[in-house]
Amino acid sequence: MSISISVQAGTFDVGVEYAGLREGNVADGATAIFVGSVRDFNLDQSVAQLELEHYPGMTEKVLEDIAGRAQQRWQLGRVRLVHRVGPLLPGDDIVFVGACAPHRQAALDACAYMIDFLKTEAPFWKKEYGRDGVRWVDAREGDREALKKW
Amino acid sequence: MSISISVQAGTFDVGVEYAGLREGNVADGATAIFVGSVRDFNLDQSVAQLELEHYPGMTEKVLEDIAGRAQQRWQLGRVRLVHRVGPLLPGDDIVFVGACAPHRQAALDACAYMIDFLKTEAPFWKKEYGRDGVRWVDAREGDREALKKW
Amino acid sequence: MIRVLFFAGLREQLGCADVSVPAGSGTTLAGLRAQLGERDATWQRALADENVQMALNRQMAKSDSIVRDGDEVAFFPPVTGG
Amino acid sequence: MIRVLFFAGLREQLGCADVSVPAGSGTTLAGLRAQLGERDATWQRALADENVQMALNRQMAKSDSIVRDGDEVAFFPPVTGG
Repeated sequence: MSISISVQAGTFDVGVEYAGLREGNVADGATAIFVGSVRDFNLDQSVAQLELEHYPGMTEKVLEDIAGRAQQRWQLGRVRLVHRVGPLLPGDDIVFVGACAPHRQAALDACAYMIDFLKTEAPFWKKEYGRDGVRWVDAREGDREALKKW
Repeated sequence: MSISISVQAGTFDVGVEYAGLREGNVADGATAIFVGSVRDFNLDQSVAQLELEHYPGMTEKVLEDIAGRAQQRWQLGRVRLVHRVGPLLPGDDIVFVGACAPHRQAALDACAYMIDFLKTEAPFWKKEYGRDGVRWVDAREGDREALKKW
Repeated sequence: MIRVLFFAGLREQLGCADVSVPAGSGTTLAGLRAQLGERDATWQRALADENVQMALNRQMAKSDSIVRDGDEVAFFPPVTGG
Repeated sequence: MIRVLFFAGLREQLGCADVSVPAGSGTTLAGLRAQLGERDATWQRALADENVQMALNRQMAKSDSIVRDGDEVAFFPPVTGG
Protein backbone atom coordinates (compact mmCIF):
# COMPACT_ATOMS: atom_id res chain seq x y z
CA MET A 1 0.00 0.00 0.00
CA SER A 2 2.97 2.35 -0.36
CA ILE A 3 3.23 5.10 -2.95
CA SER A 4 6.57 6.36 -4.23
CA ILE A 5 6.87 9.38 -6.54
CA SER A 6 9.92 10.92 -8.22
CA VAL A 7 10.19 13.92 -10.52
CA GLN A 8 13.76 14.03 -11.71
CA ALA A 9 16.10 15.32 -14.42
CA GLY A 10 18.18 12.13 -14.57
CA THR A 11 17.15 8.94 -16.26
CA PHE A 12 15.64 5.96 -14.46
CA ASP A 13 16.55 2.29 -14.72
CA VAL A 14 13.58 0.02 -15.36
CA GLY A 15 15.37 -2.93 -13.74
CA VAL A 16 16.07 -0.92 -10.59
CA GLU A 17 12.51 0.41 -10.46
CA TYR A 18 11.16 -3.12 -10.88
CA ALA A 19 13.42 -4.39 -8.10
CA GLY A 20 12.10 -1.63 -5.84
CA LEU A 21 8.53 -2.74 -6.48
CA ARG A 22 9.34 -6.40 -5.84
CA GLU A 23 11.94 -6.55 -3.09
CA GLY A 24 10.61 -8.55 -0.16
CA ASN A 25 7.17 -8.51 -1.75
CA VAL A 26 5.73 -12.04 -1.90
CA ALA A 27 2.11 -11.01 -1.37
CA ASP A 28 1.68 -9.47 -4.82
CA GLY A 29 1.80 -11.92 -7.71
CA ALA A 30 1.31 -9.29 -10.39
CA THR A 31 3.30 -6.26 -11.52
CA ALA A 32 2.25 -4.03 -14.40
CA ILE A 33 4.57 -1.40 -15.82
CA PHE A 34 4.18 1.30 -18.41
CA VAL A 35 7.17 3.23 -19.76
CA GLY A 36 6.84 6.20 -22.09
CA SER A 37 9.82 7.13 -24.27
CA VAL A 38 10.67 9.98 -26.64
CA ARG A 39 9.75 9.08 -30.20
CA ASP A 40 11.84 10.42 -33.05
CA PHE A 41 8.86 12.00 -34.69
CA ASN A 42 5.57 13.40 -33.53
CA LEU A 43 2.90 14.37 -36.04
CA ASP A 44 5.42 14.24 -38.89
CA GLN A 45 7.91 16.71 -37.44
CA SER A 46 11.19 14.97 -36.92
CA VAL A 47 12.20 15.55 -33.32
CA ALA A 48 15.87 16.15 -32.47
CA GLN A 49 15.33 17.07 -28.82
CA LEU A 50 12.60 17.54 -26.27
CA GLU A 51 12.41 19.86 -23.29
CA LEU A 52 10.07 18.96 -20.45
CA GLU A 53 8.86 21.83 -18.30
CA HIS A 54 6.83 21.25 -15.15
CA TYR A 55 5.25 23.02 -12.19
CA PRO A 56 7.44 22.09 -9.22
CA GLY A 57 5.39 21.33 -6.15
CA MET A 58 2.14 20.82 -8.00
CA THR A 59 3.58 17.98 -10.11
CA GLU A 60 4.39 15.80 -7.12
CA LYS A 61 1.03 16.58 -5.52
CA VAL A 62 -0.92 15.56 -8.64
CA LEU A 63 1.08 12.35 -9.09
CA GLU A 64 0.43 11.36 -5.47
CA ASP A 65 -3.23 12.16 -5.90
CA ILE A 66 -3.48 9.96 -9.02
CA ALA A 67 -1.66 7.09 -7.29
CA GLY A 68 -3.88 7.47 -4.23
CA ARG A 69 -7.04 7.31 -6.31
CA ALA A 70 -5.76 4.15 -8.00
CA GLN A 71 -5.12 2.59 -4.60
CA GLN A 72 -8.65 3.40 -3.49
CA ARG A 73 -10.12 1.90 -6.63
CA TRP A 74 -8.11 -1.34 -6.83
CA GLN A 75 -6.49 -3.65 -4.32
CA LEU A 76 -2.88 -2.66 -4.91
CA GLY A 77 0.47 -3.18 -3.27
CA ARG A 78 3.34 -0.84 -4.08
CA VAL A 79 2.86 1.91 -6.62
CA ARG A 80 5.73 3.85 -8.22
CA LEU A 81 5.62 6.88 -10.52
CA VAL A 82 8.72 8.49 -12.02
CA HIS A 83 8.63 11.41 -14.45
CA ARG A 84 11.62 13.13 -15.97
CA VAL A 85 11.98 16.86 -16.62
CA GLY A 86 14.48 18.94 -18.57
CA PRO A 87 16.15 18.11 -21.89
CA LEU A 88 15.52 14.68 -23.43
CA LEU A 89 16.66 12.97 -26.62
CA PRO A 90 14.82 10.54 -28.93
CA GLY A 91 14.80 7.11 -27.35
CA ASP A 92 15.10 8.51 -23.80
CA ASP A 93 12.60 7.24 -21.26
CA ILE A 94 10.25 9.92 -19.91
CA VAL A 95 7.83 8.25 -17.56
CA PHE A 96 7.63 5.07 -15.48
CA VAL A 97 4.33 3.83 -14.06
CA GLY A 98 4.42 0.67 -11.96
CA ALA A 99 1.78 -1.09 -9.85
CA CYS A 100 1.86 -4.34 -7.88
CA ALA A 101 -1.25 -6.24 -6.89
CA PRO A 102 -2.29 -9.68 -5.69
CA HIS A 103 -4.11 -10.18 -9.01
CA ARG A 104 -3.18 -9.19 -12.54
CA GLN A 105 -6.32 -7.34 -13.58
CA ALA A 106 -5.93 -4.83 -10.74
CA ALA A 107 -2.27 -4.21 -11.59
CA LEU A 108 -2.96 -3.82 -15.32
CA ASP A 109 -6.01 -1.58 -14.86
CA ALA A 110 -4.30 0.61 -12.26
CA CYS A 111 -1.28 1.05 -14.54
CA ALA A 112 -3.47 2.10 -17.49
CA TYR A 113 -5.56 4.37 -15.21
CA MET A 114 -2.52 6.17 -13.81
CA ILE A 115 -0.89 6.90 -17.18
CA ASP A 116 -4.26 8.04 -18.59
CA PHE A 117 -4.75 10.57 -15.77
CA LEU A 118 -1.09 11.58 -15.67
CA LYS A 119 -1.44 12.56 -19.34
CA THR A 120 -4.30 14.97 -18.64
CA GLU A 121 -3.77 16.14 -15.05
CA ALA A 122 -0.06 16.30 -14.27
CA PRO A 123 1.47 19.72 -15.03
CA PHE A 124 4.17 18.78 -17.54
CA TRP A 125 4.64 20.45 -20.92
CA LYS A 126 6.71 19.19 -23.83
CA LYS A 127 8.62 21.48 -26.16
CA GLU A 128 10.00 19.96 -29.34
CA TYR A 129 13.16 21.05 -31.05
CA GLY A 130 12.81 19.68 -34.57
CA ARG A 131 14.04 20.08 -38.11
CA ASP A 132 11.29 22.60 -38.72
CA GLY A 133 11.86 24.69 -35.62
CA VAL A 134 10.72 24.80 -32.03
CA ARG A 135 7.17 24.25 -30.86
CA TRP A 136 5.11 23.39 -27.81
CA VAL A 137 3.39 20.05 -28.23
CA ASP A 138 -0.39 20.31 -28.46
CA ALA A 139 -2.54 18.31 -26.08
CA ARG A 140 -4.15 15.32 -27.81
CA GLU A 141 -7.92 15.11 -27.92
CA GLY A 142 -7.49 11.34 -27.59
CA ASP A 143 -6.03 11.80 -24.11
CA ARG A 144 -9.26 13.41 -22.89
CA GLU A 145 -11.26 10.68 -24.63
CA ALA A 146 -9.22 7.98 -22.89
CA LEU A 147 -10.54 9.10 -19.49
CA LYS A 148 -14.11 8.16 -20.35
CA LYS A 149 -13.46 4.50 -19.74
CA TRP A 150 -12.68 5.10 -16.04
CA MET B 1 7.09 -6.13 -35.66
CA SER B 2 9.39 -8.79 -34.22
CA ILE B 3 8.30 -11.50 -31.79
CA SER B 4 10.70 -13.07 -29.32
CA ILE B 5 9.74 -16.05 -27.14
CA SER B 6 11.70 -17.86 -24.43
CA VAL B 7 10.72 -20.83 -22.28
CA GLN B 8 13.49 -21.29 -19.76
CA ALA B 9 14.42 -22.76 -16.38
CA GLY B 10 16.58 -19.81 -15.35
CA THR B 11 15.32 -16.47 -14.16
CA PHE B 12 14.97 -13.39 -16.32
CA ASP B 13 16.07 -9.85 -15.64
CA VAL B 14 13.35 -7.26 -16.19
CA GLY B 15 15.94 -4.55 -16.89
CA VAL B 16 17.62 -6.69 -19.56
CA GLU B 17 14.28 -7.64 -21.12
CA TYR B 18 13.25 -3.98 -21.19
CA ALA B 19 16.56 -3.01 -22.83
CA GLY B 20 15.95 -5.65 -25.49
CA LEU B 21 12.56 -4.16 -26.28
CA ARG B 22 13.93 -0.63 -26.48
CA GLU B 23 17.42 -0.83 -27.96
CA GLY B 24 17.56 1.24 -31.13
CA ASN B 25 13.81 1.59 -31.03
CA VAL B 26 12.80 5.26 -31.38
CA ALA B 27 9.61 4.61 -33.33
CA ASP B 28 7.68 3.20 -30.36
CA GLY B 29 6.90 5.69 -27.61
CA ALA B 30 5.11 3.19 -25.40
CA THR B 31 6.16 -0.01 -23.65
CA ALA B 32 3.82 -2.06 -21.46
CA ILE B 33 5.10 -4.88 -19.30
CA PHE B 34 3.43 -7.47 -17.13
CA VAL B 35 5.42 -9.67 -14.76
CA GLY B 36 3.89 -12.54 -12.82
CA SER B 37 5.64 -13.73 -9.65
CA VAL B 38 5.18 -16.60 -7.21
CA ARG B 39 3.02 -15.54 -4.29
CA ASP B 40 3.65 -17.04 -0.87
CA PHE B 41 0.11 -18.26 -0.58
CA ASN B 42 -2.57 -19.33 -2.98
CA LEU B 43 -6.10 -19.94 -1.77
CA ASP B 44 -4.92 -20.03 1.86
CA GLN B 45 -2.36 -22.78 1.46
CA SER B 46 1.05 -21.41 2.33
CA VAL B 47 3.34 -22.18 -0.59
CA ALA B 48 6.95 -23.16 0.06
CA GLN B 49 7.82 -24.10 -3.51
CA LEU B 50 6.28 -24.34 -6.94
CA GLU B 51 7.05 -26.69 -9.81
CA LEU B 52 6.13 -25.61 -13.32
CA GLU B 53 5.57 -28.38 -15.83
CA HIS B 54 5.04 -27.65 -19.51
CA TYR B 55 4.57 -29.33 -22.88
CA PRO B 56 7.85 -28.69 -24.74
CA GLY B 57 7.28 -27.80 -28.35
CA MET B 58 3.63 -26.89 -27.93
CA THR B 59 4.40 -24.20 -25.37
CA GLU B 60 6.57 -22.16 -27.74
CA LYS B 61 4.05 -22.60 -30.55
CA VAL B 62 1.14 -21.33 -28.44
CA LEU B 63 3.13 -18.35 -27.16
CA GLU B 64 4.08 -17.39 -30.72
CA ASP B 65 0.48 -17.76 -31.79
CA ILE B 66 -0.75 -15.48 -28.98
CA ALA B 67 1.91 -12.86 -29.79
CA GLY B 68 1.06 -13.08 -33.50
CA ARG B 69 -2.63 -12.54 -32.84
CA ALA B 70 -1.81 -9.49 -30.69
CA GLN B 71 0.30 -8.07 -33.53
CA GLN B 72 -2.57 -8.55 -35.96
CA ARG B 73 -5.00 -6.83 -33.64
CA TRP B 74 -2.91 -3.82 -32.58
CA GLN B 75 -0.20 -1.74 -34.19
CA LEU B 76 2.77 -3.08 -32.24
CA GLY B 77 6.52 -2.95 -32.43
CA ARG B 78 8.56 -5.56 -30.59
CA VAL B 79 6.83 -8.20 -28.49
CA ARG B 80 8.61 -10.38 -25.93
CA LEU B 81 7.28 -13.34 -23.94
CA VAL B 82 9.34 -15.24 -21.36
CA HIS B 83 8.00 -18.07 -19.24
CA ARG B 84 9.94 -20.08 -16.69
CA VAL B 85 9.61 -23.80 -16.04
CA GLY B 86 10.88 -26.10 -13.30
CA PRO B 87 11.20 -25.37 -9.57
CA LEU B 88 10.40 -21.87 -8.33
CA LEU B 89 10.35 -20.21 -4.92
CA PRO B 90 8.00 -17.55 -3.47
CA GLY B 91 8.97 -14.16 -4.87
CA ASP B 92 10.50 -15.66 -8.02
CA ASP B 93 9.36 -14.19 -11.31
CA ILE B 94 7.46 -16.65 -13.54
CA VAL B 95 6.36 -14.78 -16.63
CA PHE B 96 7.34 -11.63 -18.54
CA VAL B 97 5.03 -10.10 -21.13
CA GLY B 98 6.27 -7.00 -22.96
CA ALA B 99 4.89 -5.03 -25.89
CA CYS B 100 6.09 -1.86 -27.60
CA ALA B 101 3.84 0.35 -29.70
CA PRO B 102 3.73 3.85 -31.13
CA HIS B 103 0.81 4.62 -28.79
CA ARG B 104 0.16 3.62 -25.21
CA GLN B 105 -3.31 2.12 -25.54
CA ALA B 106 -2.10 -0.47 -28.05
CA ALA B 107 0.84 -1.46 -25.84
CA LEU B 108 -1.32 -1.70 -22.69
CA ASP B 109 -4.14 -3.60 -24.37
CA ALA B 110 -1.79 -6.02 -26.12
CA CYS B 111 0.02 -6.73 -22.85
CA ALA B 112 -3.27 -7.48 -21.05
CA TYR B 113 -4.50 -9.56 -24.00
CA MET B 114 -1.36 -11.70 -24.11
CA ILE B 115 -1.29 -12.52 -20.40
CA ASP B 116 -5.04 -13.28 -20.46
CA PHE B 117 -4.64 -15.79 -23.30
CA LEU B 118 -1.38 -17.19 -21.96
CA LYS B 119 -3.26 -18.04 -18.76
CA THR B 120 -5.85 -20.15 -20.59
CA GLU B 121 -4.06 -21.47 -23.70
CA ALA B 122 -0.38 -22.02 -22.95
CA PRO B 123 0.34 -25.58 -21.71
CA PHE B 124 1.91 -24.88 -18.31
CA TRP B 125 0.82 -26.50 -15.07
CA LYS B 126 1.68 -25.39 -11.54
CA LYS B 127 2.28 -27.82 -8.70
CA GLU B 128 2.44 -26.39 -5.21
CA TYR B 129 4.54 -27.79 -2.41
CA GLY B 130 2.98 -26.31 0.72
CA ARG B 131 2.65 -26.74 4.44
CA ASP B 132 -0.38 -28.97 3.87
CA GLY B 133 1.14 -31.18 1.18
CA VAL B 134 1.52 -31.24 -2.56
CA ARG B 135 -1.20 -30.34 -5.03
CA TRP B 136 -1.78 -29.32 -8.61
CA VAL B 137 -3.16 -25.80 -8.84
CA ASP B 138 -6.73 -25.66 -10.14
CA ALA B 139 -7.54 -23.50 -13.13
CA ARG B 140 -9.38 -20.34 -12.11
CA GLU B 141 -12.85 -19.72 -13.49
CA GLY B 142 -11.92 -16.03 -13.54
CA ASP B 143 -9.26 -16.71 -16.16
CA ARG B 144 -11.90 -17.99 -18.60
CA GLU B 145 -14.11 -15.03 -17.75
CA ALA B 146 -11.27 -12.61 -18.48
CA LEU B 147 -11.24 -13.65 -22.14
CA LYS B 148 -14.73 -12.33 -22.74
CA LYS B 149 -13.51 -8.76 -22.97
CA TRP B 150 -11.41 -9.54 -26.07
CA MET C 1 1.48 -45.16 -34.90
CA ILE C 2 0.04 -42.28 -32.89
CA ARG C 3 2.06 -40.89 -30.03
CA VAL C 4 -0.08 -39.94 -27.03
CA LEU C 5 1.25 -37.71 -24.24
CA PHE C 6 -0.18 -37.00 -20.78
CA PHE C 7 0.70 -34.05 -18.59
CA ALA C 8 0.54 -32.82 -15.02
CA GLY C 9 -2.17 -34.30 -12.76
CA LEU C 10 -3.45 -36.56 -15.51
CA ARG C 11 0.03 -38.03 -16.07
CA GLU C 12 0.27 -38.75 -12.34
CA GLN C 13 -3.20 -40.30 -12.19
CA LEU C 14 -2.37 -42.64 -15.05
CA GLY C 15 1.20 -43.20 -13.91
CA CYS C 16 2.08 -42.77 -17.56
CA ALA C 17 3.71 -39.93 -19.54
CA ASP C 18 3.24 -41.32 -23.04
CA VAL C 19 2.02 -44.31 -25.01
CA SER C 20 2.07 -45.21 -28.68
CA VAL C 21 -1.05 -46.70 -30.20
CA PRO C 22 -1.67 -48.02 -33.71
CA ALA C 23 -3.42 -45.60 -36.03
CA GLY C 24 -6.93 -46.79 -36.80
CA SER C 25 -8.59 -45.43 -39.94
CA GLY C 26 -10.90 -42.50 -39.38
CA THR C 27 -10.27 -42.28 -35.64
CA THR C 28 -11.29 -39.03 -33.95
CA LEU C 29 -9.80 -37.62 -30.75
CA ALA C 30 -12.99 -38.71 -28.98
CA GLY C 31 -12.56 -42.23 -30.38
CA LEU C 32 -8.94 -42.41 -29.32
CA ARG C 33 -9.87 -41.16 -25.85
CA ALA C 34 -12.59 -43.80 -25.48
CA GLN C 35 -10.21 -46.50 -26.69
CA LEU C 36 -7.57 -45.46 -24.12
CA GLY C 37 -10.26 -45.46 -21.43
CA GLU C 38 -10.83 -49.17 -21.99
CA ARG C 39 -7.44 -50.01 -20.49
CA ASP C 40 -8.72 -50.15 -16.92
CA ALA C 41 -10.90 -48.39 -14.38
CA THR C 42 -8.25 -45.76 -13.57
CA TRP C 43 -7.83 -44.76 -17.23
CA GLN C 44 -11.60 -44.90 -17.69
CA ARG C 45 -12.21 -42.49 -14.82
CA ALA C 46 -9.30 -40.16 -15.56
CA LEU C 47 -10.14 -39.72 -19.25
CA ALA C 48 -13.87 -39.41 -18.60
CA ASP C 49 -13.21 -36.13 -16.74
CA GLU C 50 -14.80 -33.49 -18.93
CA ASN C 51 -12.19 -30.93 -17.86
CA VAL C 52 -9.46 -32.87 -19.65
CA GLN C 53 -8.22 -30.92 -22.66
CA MET C 54 -6.74 -32.22 -25.89
CA ALA C 55 -4.05 -31.14 -28.31
CA LEU C 56 -3.40 -32.52 -31.77
CA ASN C 57 0.06 -31.89 -33.19
CA ARG C 58 0.70 -29.29 -30.50
CA GLN C 59 -2.43 -27.28 -31.08
CA MET C 60 -5.54 -27.23 -28.92
CA ALA C 61 -8.09 -29.50 -30.62
CA LYS C 62 -11.69 -30.65 -30.33
CA SER C 63 -13.22 -34.12 -29.92
CA ASP C 64 -14.18 -34.48 -33.57
CA SER C 65 -10.66 -33.85 -34.93
CA ILE C 66 -9.40 -36.73 -37.09
CA VAL C 67 -6.22 -38.45 -35.87
CA ARG C 68 -3.83 -39.84 -38.49
CA ASP C 69 -0.76 -42.04 -38.51
CA GLY C 70 2.26 -40.09 -37.23
CA ASP C 71 0.19 -37.54 -35.28
CA GLU C 72 1.08 -36.42 -31.78
CA VAL C 73 -1.87 -36.24 -29.39
CA ALA C 74 -1.85 -34.89 -25.84
CA PHE C 75 -4.34 -35.02 -22.96
CA PHE C 76 -3.98 -32.71 -19.99
CA PRO C 77 -5.86 -30.77 -17.26
CA PRO C 78 -6.78 -27.11 -17.77
CA VAL C 79 -3.58 -25.07 -17.96
CA THR C 80 -2.41 -22.98 -14.98
CA GLY C 81 0.63 -21.06 -16.19
CA GLY C 82 1.41 -17.36 -16.03
CA MET D 1 -0.69 39.29 -2.05
CA ILE D 2 -1.53 36.55 -4.50
CA ARG D 3 1.32 34.90 -6.37
CA VAL D 4 0.45 34.11 -9.99
CA LEU D 5 2.56 31.71 -12.07
CA PHE D 6 2.55 31.09 -15.82
CA PHE D 7 3.91 28.02 -17.55
CA ALA D 8 5.07 26.76 -20.94
CA GLY D 9 3.66 28.46 -24.05
CA LEU D 10 1.62 30.89 -21.97
CA ARG D 11 4.72 32.00 -20.05
CA GLU D 12 6.49 32.62 -23.37
CA GLN D 13 3.54 34.52 -24.85
CA LEU D 14 3.42 36.82 -21.82
CA GLY D 15 7.17 36.97 -21.44
CA CYS D 16 6.48 36.53 -17.74
CA ALA D 17 6.88 33.58 -15.36
CA ASP D 18 5.20 35.06 -12.31
CA VAL D 19 3.62 38.20 -10.90
CA SER D 20 2.28 39.17 -7.51
CA VAL D 21 -1.00 41.00 -7.29
CA PRO D 22 -2.82 42.46 -4.28
CA ALA D 23 -5.60 40.27 -2.92
CA GLY D 24 -9.01 41.83 -3.53
CA SER D 25 -11.91 40.73 -1.36
CA GLY D 26 -14.07 38.01 -2.87
CA THR D 27 -12.04 37.67 -6.07
CA THR D 28 -12.62 34.52 -8.12
CA LEU D 29 -10.12 32.92 -10.49
CA ALA D 30 -12.22 34.29 -13.36
CA GLY D 31 -12.03 37.76 -11.82
CA LEU D 32 -8.28 37.55 -11.34
CA ARG D 33 -7.88 36.34 -14.92
CA ALA D 34 -9.95 39.24 -16.28
CA GLN D 35 -7.98 41.69 -14.18
CA LEU D 36 -4.65 40.35 -15.49
CA GLY D 37 -6.04 40.57 -19.04
CA GLU D 38 -6.40 44.34 -18.66
CA ARG D 39 -2.62 44.78 -18.65
CA ASP D 40 -2.35 44.97 -22.42
CA ALA D 41 -3.52 43.40 -25.69
CA THR D 42 -1.05 40.48 -25.43
CA TRP D 43 -2.23 39.52 -21.93
CA GLN D 44 -5.83 40.05 -23.00
CA ARG D 45 -5.52 37.68 -25.95
CA ALA D 46 -3.38 35.07 -24.16
CA LEU D 47 -5.64 34.81 -21.11
CA ALA D 48 -8.84 34.85 -23.19
CA ASP D 49 -7.82 31.50 -24.72
CA GLU D 50 -10.44 29.10 -23.40
CA ASN D 51 -7.89 26.24 -23.41
CA VAL D 52 -5.90 27.94 -20.64
CA GLN D 53 -6.16 25.93 -17.44
CA MET D 54 -5.97 27.12 -13.86
CA ALA D 55 -4.59 25.81 -10.60
CA LEU D 56 -5.22 27.19 -7.14
CA ASN D 57 -2.69 26.23 -4.47
CA ARG D 58 -1.32 23.52 -6.76
CA GLN D 59 -4.63 21.88 -7.50
CA MET D 60 -6.61 22.11 -10.72
CA ALA D 61 -9.36 24.67 -10.12
CA LYS D 62 -12.41 26.18 -11.79
CA SER D 63 -13.27 29.77 -12.69
CA ASP D 64 -15.56 30.30 -9.70
CA SER D 65 -12.96 29.33 -7.06
CA ILE D 66 -12.37 32.09 -4.53
CA VAL D 67 -8.81 33.43 -4.35
CA ARG D 68 -7.53 34.60 -0.98
CA ASP D 69 -4.51 36.49 0.32
CA GLY D 70 -1.44 34.23 0.28
CA ASP D 71 -2.82 31.89 -2.36
CA GLU D 72 -0.74 30.60 -5.25
CA VAL D 73 -2.48 30.67 -8.61
CA ALA D 74 -1.20 29.28 -11.90
CA PHE D 75 -2.31 29.60 -15.52
CA PHE D 76 -1.05 27.21 -18.17
CA PRO D 77 -1.88 25.45 -21.45
CA PRO D 78 -3.31 21.90 -21.44
CA VAL D 79 -0.69 19.54 -20.06
CA THR D 80 1.34 17.28 -22.36
CA GLY D 81 3.46 15.08 -20.11
CA GLY D 82 3.80 11.32 -20.03
